[in-house]
Amino acid sequence: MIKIQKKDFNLEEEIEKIKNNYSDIGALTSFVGYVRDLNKKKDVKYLNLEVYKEMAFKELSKIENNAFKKWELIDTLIIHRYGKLNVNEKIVLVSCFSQHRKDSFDACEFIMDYLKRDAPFWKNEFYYKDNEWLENSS
Amino acid sequence: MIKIQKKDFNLEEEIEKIKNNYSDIGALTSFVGYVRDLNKKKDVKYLNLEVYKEMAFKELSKIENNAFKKWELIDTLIIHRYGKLNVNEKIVLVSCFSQHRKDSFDACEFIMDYLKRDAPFWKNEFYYKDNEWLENSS
Amino acid sequence: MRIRYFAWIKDITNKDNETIDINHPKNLEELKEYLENIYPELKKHFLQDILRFAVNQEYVSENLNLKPIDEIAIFPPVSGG
Amino acid sequence: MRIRYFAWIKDITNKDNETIDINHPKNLEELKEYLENIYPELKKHFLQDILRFAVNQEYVSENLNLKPIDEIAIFPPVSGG
Repeated sequence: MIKIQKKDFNLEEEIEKIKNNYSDIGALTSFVGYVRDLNKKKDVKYLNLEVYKEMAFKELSKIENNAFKKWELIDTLIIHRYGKLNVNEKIVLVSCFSQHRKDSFDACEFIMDYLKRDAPFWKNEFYYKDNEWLENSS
Repeated sequence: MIKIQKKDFNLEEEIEKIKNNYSDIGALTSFVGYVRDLNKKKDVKYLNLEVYKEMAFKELSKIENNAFKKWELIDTLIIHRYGKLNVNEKIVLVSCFSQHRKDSFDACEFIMDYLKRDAPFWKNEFYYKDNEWLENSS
Repeated sequence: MRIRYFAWIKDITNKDNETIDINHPKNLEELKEYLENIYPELKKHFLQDILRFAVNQEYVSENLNLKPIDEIAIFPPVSGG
Repeated sequence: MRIRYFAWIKDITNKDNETIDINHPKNLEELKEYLENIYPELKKHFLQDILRFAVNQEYVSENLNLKPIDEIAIFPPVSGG
């Protein structure tokens, strides 16, 4: 499942909604990205996160499909927020559900790596004096 | 932080309690282990999870310390349950908080690997006709 | 065809999208030339080869032929996650 | 010294702990011999070398000397997580 939304989310609720559909899940690896207070040695006030929504859905679906081809997964969940995000807020959740832990670890890291590389989101980071568009290092 | 407890836990609440102490966290990798409905090709009714509590604290602290030596971590959280656990219930949570995602992924997998190998917990798995003490494969 | 701009590309074009109706560029290279004329500042970024292009929400790296119904997006390296 | 048993070891000993007060075994090997006499079924598991031993909540694999105040634990391979 892929969700692209402005609002915050509750980890327990989002994960339980998926987990409730299966009784053969033994392992879940989840990654959460947060807005940090300091970046490029400057105090961060907030982020403005821009998205190309139609393409983000397509691109994240492709990445999910590739993960399903490479590992034994039962389900996946990706939530990516956009809009104004303050320091300490969640930006992204990637959850990979599987029977055994190695599949969930590897798939979660794979999805995060490709999301960072290809998913069309842009962070405009606002400091106290100026702002800057960020680029993920590859 | 290490918690060894009978009762269930809420992922959002447990993670927020740690996250609230820091504003420099950018990345969190979490692993959750669940009781599966099927193991050794038999329908599982429930687990009885036994622990050597005093040693489990010591052993998990050692594993955490080793993770802190190997990676740039801000904090870690390990919750392991014991007692009677039904199918679909959470067994364990390992959360690794860091600035950058690679540290949290690697540390989380490391802690899970060593927890599985050395932490003194034993699963007594109850099926419909019999029961069996499990052993983690190394 | 519809062109969409994201992140700091919008600061150069002063808009987040526009429609090119007639005499449309036949392929991506022609589109780049067309846009360089309207937005001279884009030229150096095209030359540096740092921007990314998507046609109908799929990345393209070759000189794809374009149809009038296509949606073309131009944007800098991404920074999600 | 106090001996603690976990998982299916308890089914062999019929208890989860016991205290050996006098003439205590001087080291781990002596303790094993002592316990084999009381619980003959333990012998094959000791021989197969599958059990794990902890002294004062630390794993030991060598023939450590034991003190009367030590807590020794004997258990099968773990299965947490």
